[in-house]
Amino acid sequence: MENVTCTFCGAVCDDLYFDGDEFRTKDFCPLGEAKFSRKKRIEYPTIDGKKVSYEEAVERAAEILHNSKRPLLFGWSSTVNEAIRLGVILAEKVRGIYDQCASVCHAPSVLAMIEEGIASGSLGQIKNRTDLAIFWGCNPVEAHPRHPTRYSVMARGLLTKGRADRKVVVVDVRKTVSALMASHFIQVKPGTDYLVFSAMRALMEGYEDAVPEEVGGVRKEKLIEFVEMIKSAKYITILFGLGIAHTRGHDRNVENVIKLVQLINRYTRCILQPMRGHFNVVGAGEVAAWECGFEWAVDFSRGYPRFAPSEFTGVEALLRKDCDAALIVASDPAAHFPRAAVEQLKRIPVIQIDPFPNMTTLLSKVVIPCAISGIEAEGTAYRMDGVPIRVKKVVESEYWSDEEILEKMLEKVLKLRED
Amino acid sequence: MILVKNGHVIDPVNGINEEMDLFIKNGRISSEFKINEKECEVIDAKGKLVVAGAIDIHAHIAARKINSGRAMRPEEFRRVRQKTGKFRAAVGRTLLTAPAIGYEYVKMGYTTAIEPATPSLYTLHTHEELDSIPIIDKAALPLFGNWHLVFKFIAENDIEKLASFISWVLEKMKGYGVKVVNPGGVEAWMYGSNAHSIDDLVPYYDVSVRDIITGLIKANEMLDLPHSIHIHCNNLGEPGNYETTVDTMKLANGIRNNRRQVLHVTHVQFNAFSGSGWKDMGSGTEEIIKLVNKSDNITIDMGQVIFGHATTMTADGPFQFDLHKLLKNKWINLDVELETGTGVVPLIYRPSSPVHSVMWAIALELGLLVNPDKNVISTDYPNGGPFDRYPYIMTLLLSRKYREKEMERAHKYLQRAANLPSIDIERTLEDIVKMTRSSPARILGMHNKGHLGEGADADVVVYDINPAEFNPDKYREIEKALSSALFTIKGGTVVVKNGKIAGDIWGRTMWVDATLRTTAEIIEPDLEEYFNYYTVNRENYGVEERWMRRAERIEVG
Amino acid sequence: MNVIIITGRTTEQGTLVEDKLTHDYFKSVNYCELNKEDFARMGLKEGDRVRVKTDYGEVVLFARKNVIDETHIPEGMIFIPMGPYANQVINPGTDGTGTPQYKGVKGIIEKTDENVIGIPEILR
Amino acid sequence: MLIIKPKIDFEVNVEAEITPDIATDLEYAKSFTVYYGKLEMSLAELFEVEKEGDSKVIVLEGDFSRVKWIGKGMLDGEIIVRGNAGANYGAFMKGGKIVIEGNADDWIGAEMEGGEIIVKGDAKNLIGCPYWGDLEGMKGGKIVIEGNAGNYIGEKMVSGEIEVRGKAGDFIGTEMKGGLITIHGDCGIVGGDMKAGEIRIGGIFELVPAFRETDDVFVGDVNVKGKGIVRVLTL
Repeated sequence: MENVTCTFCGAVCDDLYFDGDEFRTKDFCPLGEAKFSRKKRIEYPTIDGKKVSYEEAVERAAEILHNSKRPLLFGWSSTVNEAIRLGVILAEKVRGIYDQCASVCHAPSVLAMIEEGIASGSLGQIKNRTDLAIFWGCNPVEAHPRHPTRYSVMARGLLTKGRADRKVVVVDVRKTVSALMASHFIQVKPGTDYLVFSAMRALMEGYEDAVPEEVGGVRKEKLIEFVEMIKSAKYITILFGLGIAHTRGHDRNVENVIKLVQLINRYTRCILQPMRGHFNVVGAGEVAAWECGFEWAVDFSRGYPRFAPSEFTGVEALLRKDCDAALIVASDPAAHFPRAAVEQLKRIPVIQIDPFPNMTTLLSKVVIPCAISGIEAEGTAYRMDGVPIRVKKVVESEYWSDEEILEKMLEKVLKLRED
Repeated sequence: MILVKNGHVIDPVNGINEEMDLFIKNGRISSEFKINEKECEVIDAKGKLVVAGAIDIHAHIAARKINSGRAMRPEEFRRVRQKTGKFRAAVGRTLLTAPAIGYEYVKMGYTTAIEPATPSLYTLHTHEELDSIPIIDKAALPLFGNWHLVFKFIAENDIEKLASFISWVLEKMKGYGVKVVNPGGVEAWMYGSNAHSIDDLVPYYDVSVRDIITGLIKANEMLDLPHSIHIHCNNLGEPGNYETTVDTMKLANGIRNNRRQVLHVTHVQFNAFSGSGWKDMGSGTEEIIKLVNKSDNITIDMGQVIFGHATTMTADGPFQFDLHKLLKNKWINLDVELETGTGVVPLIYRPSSPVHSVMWAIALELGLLVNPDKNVISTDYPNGGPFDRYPYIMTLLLSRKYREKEMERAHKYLQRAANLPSIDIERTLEDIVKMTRSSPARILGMHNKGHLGEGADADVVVYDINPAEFNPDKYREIEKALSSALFTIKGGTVVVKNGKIAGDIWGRTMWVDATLRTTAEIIEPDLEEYFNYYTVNRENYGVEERWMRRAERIEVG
Repeated sequence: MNVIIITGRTTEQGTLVEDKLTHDYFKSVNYCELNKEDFARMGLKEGDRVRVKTDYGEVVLFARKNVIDETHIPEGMIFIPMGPYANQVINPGTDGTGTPQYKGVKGIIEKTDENVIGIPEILR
Repeated sequence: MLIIKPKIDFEVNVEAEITPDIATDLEYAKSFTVYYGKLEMSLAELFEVEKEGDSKVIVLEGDFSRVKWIGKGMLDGEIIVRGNAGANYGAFMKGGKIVIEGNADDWIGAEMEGGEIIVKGDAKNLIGCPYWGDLEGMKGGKIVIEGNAGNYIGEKMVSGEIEVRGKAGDFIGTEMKGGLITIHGDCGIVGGDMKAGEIRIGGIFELVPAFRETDDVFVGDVNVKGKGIVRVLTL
């Protein structure tokens, strides 16, 4: 099948070939190839490790959610919008918490956007117009392998025709493999990004006297050169990753780079693009925003949505022992949350919906296997720039899709509410 | 089956302004007169106003823009309108969640709303949001005014290709009509610039703003779509911009359509400023009003400003950047590859501000002086303010006393910079019905809406207003009655009772299929070339009907 | 030795996230990468283990020398692929942002003879 | 005076938006609505509530680290927490006094307008800060942390005073518009986008690289044409 969409990373490539009968792939990156390979599956639904029917598992899950005081409904970044929407409604109806993988990923970037907005653009703006691409605290070669060829570094566009028309700068705390494709590499000390952005803003406005000789391990002359390079470019894209959002300063780092971009736009054009991880982590935020006003860390305990990342993200709710049950969909917090949060996850009843056994499976009370979104089930996903892409069903499957499972679970919960 | 008995029906399309019964069957207005009351839900509307469901012709209710606004503004969602229960929780101050949008519309008797600006690249998202808005019918207008392929066809002066492209996009995106925002100006923004007059040229292409507008009007008329092109003029929000608006309107000269206008100019208030700067900014409505009233091919909507919180959001990228610089507020920008742009900036309209007060007055001047058959009430939600304040606007138009009271609140500067203080006109209930029902329906080409004749959609509203005893001085009562319908019936289902949600159904999303009128082959090579520069594969581009909740295809052939 | 800990994605870890309960995944996330000089200074050789300790926990990992010449990890920094091992030592505190500090955590690294535990054991 | 003690170990956190206003009426206090997850309960269902005398004082005994929103918007009177406190204590407070004898959680005195908060132990993050989306932080009153404090202190602060006797974390006085912050010990990044007001620091700190040094103080942040003052405390 031609024009298959890949559901691994936020680049959501849609120009791939996949033969569903023989599991043959063409043009995929290593990550996508692994995604589209045969793997060990969760074979059937279980409760306490015992095989049960889908109906029984869904019923028990609904009871657990209905009977808990504040269930946490977490995950969502690797499923489709149709399932996410049901998840938000389910969280509302059981008066629990809706939180999604962004809270261990780019949520600080969204917090920054609450403070300053964001000047951004679709990926085609990098391909067609960008003559200076700056990768800051991100490593696309390992995390989004086709991003450089499809959209950013080598992409052939209308006004910038390819690599020769573009300058590429990588800024990071270590020289990553992505730095090898750059024309310039700037190494900053860990945890100093905020300071470097402030210094660049001051230099851009001509306040050289206020900037010390070295900031974040970078010499002032080098920063001045960098600022001049930016000012003389026509259309700049700054792509940033968790190197900014997961280090000291979190959202404030991102806020400061947003302010830098606002300033650059007074001289030339510039956009900022977070390198989002999972294929539909953007959808997990966008769907929640239109359904309840907030993208993540939403508590419905009072019958209406409230937003508090310091209390209601998956990690905070667990660290604070503020949830007494959890539904985990398309995610593996037992592997990706800090140890202290996993400790609490072990104490409460956990329901898992996932195609594959993972660390969360090992501590789940109810395990419900599902069809793989974008391979065995179709639906809509949002690329890292928010562009909606319909992901496809390319392999037949007996498994229920996330959407079907959640629809049934919601029905059960509504029935329990009436009793 | 529902029987609405003895209500005072106002239906300008069918010339009705009198007491009569309405019979609803199979989701439509029926003219059967053998009715067995026992089989019907009977609503006694004696002494109450009965009208068709209202239509919002221009409200940013879905799409990436409003959703980015939501993500940026958690402070907007602390107002709880409805807790979760039988129906969904609904929250929001001026930005609302999708459930809240549907509920709030029907509470005040609106049953249809149009999302007026969807970038085609993001339109699948728009439809997903529209599909999450309960009860009301809706449609979306894709953006065309800054699209490279549009520039190309206009540069080649090939209106046939342009028409083919429009019908191709509408079919692909399940769009309803052609939206144009700051034509040429948003493309110029990609180079850090803007378009300031209709003679400005688009960078990289040898076409002017004038060429884009006239080309799109001609293509739209070649297709004879239900709706005309729908334009947000250049220079929005700039003192002196009324001249650009007048220039734009004149581009419709000599182009006619028997059924409707050929140019709908939207949220005109924002484009009707006089003056040379903020110091001498004033109302520039006079010439616009004259021109609209004497033309039979131009319509407008008001773009009323409501004092209080608002969130500006348009496809007009350069305007939003200027506003960000002016207000120093947070700013979202989204450049959409070779197609359009977007910006979002929060704003508070203050009665203590001379400029905001004049803006408030400008829209009312339009509402009072433009022929109601050519004018529609709007706030350009959420740019001018929340749509749930439409009853406030209607009441201001109905009641001079209310206007005077509100003018006392506004800045004195309004007295000399606007014409409003000297306008004594009070709109009638029938005028208001036109400006909210029959006019938007005709302008949009929705023939089953905006009236209560046989076969019309059974979107019926009962208000606690007795037209026989109508007194415009009792404006508080009027505003309250218009805010909270006694009954709203949508497609034959009672969805509001006594101002509270009583039923939850899903409305339709209408789209226009004009592909029978065009040949797609003539633009085939252009599309092939264009998709080299897009980042979505051509085969994966577009929205299929089966992905939508309730699509309604309207074929023009 | 005092170090700054950086965690992050690698291609190998990425290809195995849906194969979590396999030996291959275990191998893709149970090591830390050191600067060449630091590696030598600590007298490490391939296959050796190190204990990484922070204020938040400790974990035993295989030590790897930063081998690709054109890339480098600066002295005093270690890199651990994101995953259950890294999560034993990163800072769970979110500073009110809701997101833990996965990068730039201060720690101590020392050579050890202890074994690297398996994935199921880590959950105990 | 009311004395309130938890009856049980809570399974999830409790939200109790109580103020000293309830201290003078025992029946009203007992029936005051609190939130235990999704359950709406009365104060007396979850806590032992006793009354001694008629003073407008609430004493919280036992572990309150999982009870949030105490003293939200309080106008007067006093709340004494004999142990650790949960999040959001004294948010939107306008007057009166809160004394926390143990440690405090996040959001102490968020958007506070008046009154006084004293934390005898340590406090966590976001002290006197604005909630997400709001444009102004602390507008008046005083917060004293006798121990150490976490990150984000006095962001977008307009007026009032915050004093930390121990160490503090990063982002002190970011986007500050007025008021005074004093940190006696070491802290991290200071003064980002500061417009006005004053920050005094006794220990080591990292000044944002957009300040100008004058005779004895730093003035900035130049990026917002700020007139904020950062002063090094000398004994």
